[in-house]
Amino acid sequence: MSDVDLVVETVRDILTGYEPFVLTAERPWDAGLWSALAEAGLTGVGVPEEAGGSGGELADAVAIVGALAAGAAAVPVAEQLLVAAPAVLAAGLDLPAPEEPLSIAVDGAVTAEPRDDGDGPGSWTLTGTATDVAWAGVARHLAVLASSPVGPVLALVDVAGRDTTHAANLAGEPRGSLVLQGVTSAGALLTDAQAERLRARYALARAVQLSAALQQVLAWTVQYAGERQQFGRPLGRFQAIQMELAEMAGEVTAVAALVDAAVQAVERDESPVLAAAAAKVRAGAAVEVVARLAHQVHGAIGFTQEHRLHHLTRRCWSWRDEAGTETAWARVLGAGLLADGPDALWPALTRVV
Amino acid sequence: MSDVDLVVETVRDILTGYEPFVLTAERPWDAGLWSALAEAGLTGVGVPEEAGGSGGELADAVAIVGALAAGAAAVPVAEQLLVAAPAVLAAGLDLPAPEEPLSIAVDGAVTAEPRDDGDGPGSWTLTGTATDVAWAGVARHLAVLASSPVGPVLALVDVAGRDTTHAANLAGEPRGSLVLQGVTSAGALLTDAQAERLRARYALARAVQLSAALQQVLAWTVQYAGERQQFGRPLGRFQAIQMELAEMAGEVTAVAALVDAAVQAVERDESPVLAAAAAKVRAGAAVEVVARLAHQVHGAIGFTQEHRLHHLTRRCWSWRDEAGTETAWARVLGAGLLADGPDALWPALTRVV
Amino acid sequence: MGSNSLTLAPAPRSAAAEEVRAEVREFLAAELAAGSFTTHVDTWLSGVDPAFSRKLGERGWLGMTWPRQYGGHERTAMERYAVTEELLAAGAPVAAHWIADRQSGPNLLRYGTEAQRAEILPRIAAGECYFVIGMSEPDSGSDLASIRTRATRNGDGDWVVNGAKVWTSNAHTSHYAITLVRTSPADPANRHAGLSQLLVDLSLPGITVNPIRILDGGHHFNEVVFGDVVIPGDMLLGEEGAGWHQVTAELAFERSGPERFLSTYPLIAEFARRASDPAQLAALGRISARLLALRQLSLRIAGALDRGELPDIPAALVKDVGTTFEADVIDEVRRVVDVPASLDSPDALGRALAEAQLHAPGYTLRGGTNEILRGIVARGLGLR
Amino acid sequence: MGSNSLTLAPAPRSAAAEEVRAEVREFLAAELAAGSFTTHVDTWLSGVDPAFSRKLGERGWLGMTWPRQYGGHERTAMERYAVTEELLAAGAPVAAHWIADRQSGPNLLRYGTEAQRAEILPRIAAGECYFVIGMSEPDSGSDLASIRTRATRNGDGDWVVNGAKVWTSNAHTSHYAITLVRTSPADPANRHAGLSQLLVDLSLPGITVNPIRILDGGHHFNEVVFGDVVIPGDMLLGEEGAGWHQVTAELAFERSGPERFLSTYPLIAEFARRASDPAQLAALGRISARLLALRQLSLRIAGALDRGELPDIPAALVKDVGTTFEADVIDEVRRVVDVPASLDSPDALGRALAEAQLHAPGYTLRGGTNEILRGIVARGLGLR
Repeated sequence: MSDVDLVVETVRDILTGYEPFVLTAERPWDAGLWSALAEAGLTGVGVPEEAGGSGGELADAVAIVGALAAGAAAVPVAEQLLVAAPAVLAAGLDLPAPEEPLSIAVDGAVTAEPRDDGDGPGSWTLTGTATDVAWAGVARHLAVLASSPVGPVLALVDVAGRDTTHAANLAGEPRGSLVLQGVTSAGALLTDAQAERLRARYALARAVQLSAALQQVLAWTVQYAGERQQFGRPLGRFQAIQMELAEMAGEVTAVAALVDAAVQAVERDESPVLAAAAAKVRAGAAVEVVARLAHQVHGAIGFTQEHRLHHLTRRCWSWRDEAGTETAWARVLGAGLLADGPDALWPALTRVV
Repeated sequence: MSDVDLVVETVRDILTGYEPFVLTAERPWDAGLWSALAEAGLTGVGVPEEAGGSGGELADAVAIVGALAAGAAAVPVAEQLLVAAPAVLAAGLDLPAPEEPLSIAVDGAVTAEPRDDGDGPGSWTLTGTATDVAWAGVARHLAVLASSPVGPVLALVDVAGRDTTHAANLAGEPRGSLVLQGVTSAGALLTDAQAERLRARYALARAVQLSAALQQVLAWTVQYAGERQQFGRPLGRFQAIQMELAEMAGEVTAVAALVDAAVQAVERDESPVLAAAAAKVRAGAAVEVVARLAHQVHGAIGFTQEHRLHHLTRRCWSWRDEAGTETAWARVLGAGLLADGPDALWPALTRVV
Repeated sequence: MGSNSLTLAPAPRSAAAEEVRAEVREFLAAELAAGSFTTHVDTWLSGVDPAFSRKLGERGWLGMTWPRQYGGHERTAMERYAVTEELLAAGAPVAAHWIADRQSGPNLLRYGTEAQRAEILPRIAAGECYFVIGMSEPDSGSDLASIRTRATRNGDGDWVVNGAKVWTSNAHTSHYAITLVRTSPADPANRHAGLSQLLVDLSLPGITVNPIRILDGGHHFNEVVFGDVVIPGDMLLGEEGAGWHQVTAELAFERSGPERFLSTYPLIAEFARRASDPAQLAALGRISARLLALRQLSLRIAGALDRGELPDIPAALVKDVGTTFEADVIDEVRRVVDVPASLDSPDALGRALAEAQLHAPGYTLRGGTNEILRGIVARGLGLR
Repeated sequence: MGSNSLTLAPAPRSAAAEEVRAEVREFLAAELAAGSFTTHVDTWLSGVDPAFSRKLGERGWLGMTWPRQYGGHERTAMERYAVTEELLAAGAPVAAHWIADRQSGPNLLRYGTEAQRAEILPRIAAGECYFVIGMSEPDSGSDLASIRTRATRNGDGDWVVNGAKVWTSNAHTSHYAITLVRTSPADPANRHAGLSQLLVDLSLPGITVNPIRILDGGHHFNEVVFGDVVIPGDMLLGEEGAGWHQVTAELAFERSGPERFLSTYPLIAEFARRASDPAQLAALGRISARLLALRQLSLRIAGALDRGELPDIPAALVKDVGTTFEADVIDEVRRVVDVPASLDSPDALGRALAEAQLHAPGYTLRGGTNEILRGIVARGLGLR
């Protein structure tokens, strides 16, 4: 058994104690699950031990995020492990302790004014509103992508005690706004390319979650079709249902192949932008087909709050919009593939992943 | 039996003597069929007797065009009966004899200079190239939409003896260009709205053809599925095939309902622009589904030149692009529906047809 | 192609329909201005507002096609069509009375006793009496012949009902359920025999209504449990043993209305407010062309109903194509706008997308799954 | 979801593949510059050019994975993959040798006699010997077990073949047909028994090759009629009676290559030359994301082949998803450009659209219809 398999098994073992539930303003995340994951060191995977993490590779972090996504786990692990922590480390900022939830804010309008020379990690004054903040009100720390007169800035904000407006995605996951009025925080100047990579990593994190969730949705649907009887035989014996399940399988398998390849591109330290764009677009497009057919095969029961299916389909409907919509990333991908000129599409395609 | 049914029966009787064939540069149309239709007075239907026609209503002309489209008849009847003849008459120009094929040219760049006062029907000098001319080289007369310093002009050109470049659509129907260098012809000034209506009538003519052809494609496919045996039973007994045929039926039935309604809107003398736009867009969109599934159900045999299916699917693939693509008409429709403001979509929708 | 069971005559033009349409439009504008409702997606399932339903009753817009003697207004199906589509396009709260007006009332007219009609129909037409459909059961989805809820006659000639029905829309706000029950033991040789419809007063002792929340947490559906519920013998609807035939006709009747393609219309309207670049205008054009075609199909069926036909196969087709369209609208809009779907969105388009998406699984399931409907269409094509 | 028959390990990176890719790219650029070919859609069906095939043979790009003793080059499936996708992306004329290199050669390696291999494989690898697939018959489409072409042994131990095969791509320019024949009478109890494969020299007396023109008039397909054709006894391929098993494996083998999603790539390339507004760039992005996913799937299968696996179910899935994509490209492009499809178009995009459209019906039919493939995928999911 590889390290990755071991990590996944650990996550699944923990998950057996934490069933997904309907998120509300009062109970917007699974604090108990987070504690269990943190205790097991899983919220520091991929972060070097010298930085306070648990060590391990990107592949381990991706596997954890996938297993949690398939389990509809209401914890900010994707944001912390795949986006915020690597970005904070890369920017040379001090990473908070892994047991304190760290999320990411890239939307809205936040400006940063340097309080010192503004060169390298330093101190900044943040003003503005960060919107669509994943796990706003839940995360203790926020890596905020802000703009400054000298370029993009990644600032690390301790949000304890700060008010956030309550807003949620279709699955109830917190996506509120945070108003910053002259807040002093540590931060570091990024190049435009680094900022773009940060956004790409965020998109890729959502693609990883989508891929895992869609695989789980397919597995549940196949299982249901094998069990549910209609007209005296299992649904899965009807050719019409078989065609639908095969179509779902085609989507899910294609997404997995591309998302895995995009992750490997990041592991090879290549620029993640086009790979992440492609993964996000492909995974988002699959939601349209997979969620629709999953509900269609499940029938009315899958449309109820008691049934598990909505925990994943609602997340998928939102994740495809978050960290940049498919359409936005499709434009990035289309334009990026033509960067070497209108005749150079094919060489660009064979380089993306 | 209504007049319309009678007319359709007459066309079908004639068609039994004229099987569709593969069109080539050498044999670009069915001259024999045209003569038979002309002899029966069918090329003058919808044109008042005092204008040299056979009388009859728009509905009769539409029925003839539909029956000929379903029969993959290679004759310029749609252009003559539904577009060019009504436009020539409305412009107050002298209509050629109905037995001389008359087509329409709306694309390319042709300019008209008045040779007299330019007010009302008169004489014009035409210069430029008309492109994508339906039945170029076959039609004896061409109604050319040209631009002049004072507005759009509809000119009637006798093209006998004039060279046309050979080009064909996907079904081999002639779609060449005609170069006009200082050609004198009768013509009449149109308003911009009249020119727009002319284009809309052309689009509607193609929609009428598409609707009839798609209905025929469905009928052939249902028939084939009922006859062709695979794995010991007719194809039509397989649920996967049934789902595909039902999807085809949904498309075909929707197209027919909208195209019929658009024709009725024209009969009521309403502006045809949005109705025609909607009909053309809907019919064109259906081609994607219906032609694809028809070929899928027919299997390899339907992909051969010996089989009848391609006579219609190739026409459908081209007709949807001609007289304005779906995308172009979709923009016209979308913008036109918002003409009364962004909040007035619903009232606009209930007015279109 | 010759005529087949799928083709219908074009819908007649109706000046009366346009007249009532104008009245409804004016009414809705006033109600919106007064804030008596706000526009939402899928309000014929989720917009329960008895006060609003009573207002419609007062105006004569419920039971429109029924005989005057039962509180109806003897208007045409085309006029009723205009009223219903205006209400749906406005996203008005019509769920309370929807089933009663569309389906249960006509069912009573066809199969009810004189007493049942006289008692109930005027109350439906007044917007005061609401119905639910008691067909599906936990283990019987599309396969209605497998239902298990049983009714047996007791010594008084009354029915004693035991079992449970699910997906009863708004049973918690309704008065009656027309309930499909097994009145004779199942016969393997004839799966469709032995079923009957009962007119069940939901306030009777022994009836429990349990909420079934849908995935966005909304409470529209219920489970209705029958524990030795005694139903008066004269509450049989139609013939004993003819239940299968009756529900089949009823389902056909309910499948062709504008609610089968306008459930997400408020999303389209919101998108239209935003459409400006060429790609958005083209998307609006494509969506509109599909909607216009569906509308013509649906109008044709209304016309056929006025002629006394029961166009069950075209109705199945409309529901298949129409409900697919309702969900496709979401995807078409998403392709050309960058607005994330969220119920909390500051952007009305984001909220409409969210509502439409969260209700989407229902469109192609309720009233017969699209796979079942395509089977019916295939039969209409002569394939089965 | 645990691992199932659909998941495969990620494709390994291959430096050797990137090296040969660069060589092929350079070669193709030179050939294009020299005008030795022009780019077209679907050239692995329609681009027959023996001179071009011989050039590929000279460079060692045919029979790449085969043993050197048979003229092969003992390179990996990943390297072969790079070569084939570069050829397809360029729309190069590869139809002459395509079947022989992809399918017939590997088939001979697995089932052929030593004499058959020694005689034929080096000629395939040289780009000089071309094959067709003799499976389908006029009355046997997807149902191969129902074929009727018969082979009976004569007194000399030779086979006498009678019957006809259809859809044999480029039989008029090919040398051999691996032909599925019935060698024992049909057994209703075992429909798959009694079939065998014969290696048939197409120049033998009694063989007639009749053209079957496809809808654009192109001559790629043929009917091959066998009238008392005497085939030497040693031309049996593999085991007598094992034909069903052998063709099933062969079909699995042919389903996963890049020709299952790149047939319309030249259209994408032409569209990319035009893409400029945001909607067009987004469409290019969407198309590219689908292509990239398919490419990864296909690469995974190439990797599995290098590991000696026979991933028949993922291969069916790739062909289903990939060939659907090939046709979808047309629709995606049409949504955002206003260029009519015509072979006579002055616009290269119009011509590419026309070629892609006229060939489109073939994509999802050849090598097993997509309905059949989805059935195989469903079986892989454990549903049948």
